Amino acid sequence: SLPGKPALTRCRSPEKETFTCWWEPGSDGGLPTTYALYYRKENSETVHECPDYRTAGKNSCFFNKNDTSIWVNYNITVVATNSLGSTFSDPVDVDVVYIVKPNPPEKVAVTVLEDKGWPFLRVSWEPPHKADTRSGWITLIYELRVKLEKEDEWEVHLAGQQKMFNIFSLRSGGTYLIQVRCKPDHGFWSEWSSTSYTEVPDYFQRERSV
Amino acid sequence: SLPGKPALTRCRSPEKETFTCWWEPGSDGGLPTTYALYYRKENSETVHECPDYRTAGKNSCFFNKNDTSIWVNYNITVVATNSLGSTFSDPVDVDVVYIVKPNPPEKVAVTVLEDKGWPFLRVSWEPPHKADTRSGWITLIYELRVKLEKEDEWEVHLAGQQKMFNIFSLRSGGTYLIQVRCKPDHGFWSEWSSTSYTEVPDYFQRERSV
Amino acid sequence: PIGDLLERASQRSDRLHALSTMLSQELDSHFPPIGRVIMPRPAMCHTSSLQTPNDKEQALQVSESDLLSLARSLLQAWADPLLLLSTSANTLPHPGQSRISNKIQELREQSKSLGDGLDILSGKMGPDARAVSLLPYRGGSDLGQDKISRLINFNFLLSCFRRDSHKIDSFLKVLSCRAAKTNPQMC
Repeated sequence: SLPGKPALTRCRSPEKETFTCWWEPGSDGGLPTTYALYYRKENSETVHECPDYRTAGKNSCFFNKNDTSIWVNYNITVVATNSLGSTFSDPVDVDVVYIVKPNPPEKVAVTVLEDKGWPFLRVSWEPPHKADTRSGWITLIYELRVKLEKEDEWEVHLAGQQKMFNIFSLRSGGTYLIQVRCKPDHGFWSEWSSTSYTEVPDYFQRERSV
Repeated sequence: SLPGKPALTRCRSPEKETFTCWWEPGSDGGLPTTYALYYRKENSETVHECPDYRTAGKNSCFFNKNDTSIWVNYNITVVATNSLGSTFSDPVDVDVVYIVKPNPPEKVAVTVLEDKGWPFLRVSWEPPHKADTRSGWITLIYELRVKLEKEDEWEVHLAGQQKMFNIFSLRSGGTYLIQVRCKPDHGFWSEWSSTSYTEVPDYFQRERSV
Repeated sequence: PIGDLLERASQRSDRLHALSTMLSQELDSHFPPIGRVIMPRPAMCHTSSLQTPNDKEQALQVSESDLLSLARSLLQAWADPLLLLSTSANTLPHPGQSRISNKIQELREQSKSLGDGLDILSGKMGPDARAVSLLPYRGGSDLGQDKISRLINFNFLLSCFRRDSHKIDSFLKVLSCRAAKTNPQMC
């Protein structure tokens, strides 16, 4: 039968300079099916085909710097084709500025400090280097999560625009895992950064045994 | 002897509408010495004398709105004169757009708020009143710093263009000092604002005694 | 919405001017500050014939379409000279030559992207905004034969771009704030 209807599932840009879209194929109708992505820019009638199906892997289309414009909407459609014919996805309108999902924060550092005999963790990080926060134009907000190695539950803290955060609610000594992520004002949370580990000595036993 | 060679040491504009230059007198050669500032605008041969030696105090020249043009180089020289003759400073080229250093932010207000039982500070401020940010003539980004009264280390946070910032990383109860400064998109950081003090109750003791 | 596009445009123009400032500082770093000869300005900038406001009062009286037209005219006037700067950067007698080359390349990319945006914006802001004054660059296809004149002319051309990119940035920020009814907090 004709191929099932494909669906454009996601488009993301890491830094408003390039972007990638992914699609979900429909049923293949039992016949060899090929997929193509077509797009038209706002107030232009010219239809273009995806410039690069490979860079971002299977069922994806990558738009490099020259193909990416932050000034116009992209009207995007995916087409599934087999020997019996073609089936079109619903078209999706994409504005690159609103699909930004930055890379995770970098240089996450954790130090154990003490305040009136109590340990706390000072976590600091840097924005992803590609995000142009120098000028103060793009504002990123951050979130961090911490948990003891042997536990399952993460404790999440919103850090606003800060690039450092103190965690006081330490329950006991042990190995703590810390991750940080970020989000631009219009956009999506990044993935969590790689995990930072830190050892907190056992203050608490000593406190109670005294 | 002839007066020593004066030097134009600094020119600054607080809001890209007026500007002031200061000079350093050379040795006075043991004779009563007077100083004068002359300037010539790019592509004009007419030499003008400083319009106002008083407003900005000793060894200074103030250019009000009518005397100030931007995107035009001012070629400025200071002349020291005593009974034996005159000595000229090296000429300096100044374009007002590159010498903007705003006054500090104003009306800095700090309130202690609570998020899931933990205190945080909400700091808000206004741009320096002389800087016309509303029309877009000057665009400011802000930075704030906070520290506990008894400590030396300031914690610095970049706040971008916003005029409000939440500080989550409070260490413990006590008196916190907060200052804010600003920088135009292309210019110099202002001085820090006067210090705002705020008391944070001792949440932390209550937490541990449970 | 125009306000949105203007905000993006002024972010790009901010970046463009910041880049030109970094480039000027990179270039200056080579000239010993003590004996720094005040760089001769061999001529007037090729865009100086364009009448632009010279202070806040004048600038705030210019209409939206004229502000955009000024910004577009200045930006388009730099297409050829930026290409010249780019080709000359490869053989610039300066220790920071390769960094300068890369930054000029980024300058051209940012300039092109901003130009695309202003073209689209002018389409949405009426015929007056589409008017562009032609400011041809008549400085020839190279910056001179000997090392010193090449450095001087490179530095002069860059100082002109730095000033014009500041003008473009200022005009777009004034425009952006006028249109910022949607985001008053930013102005």
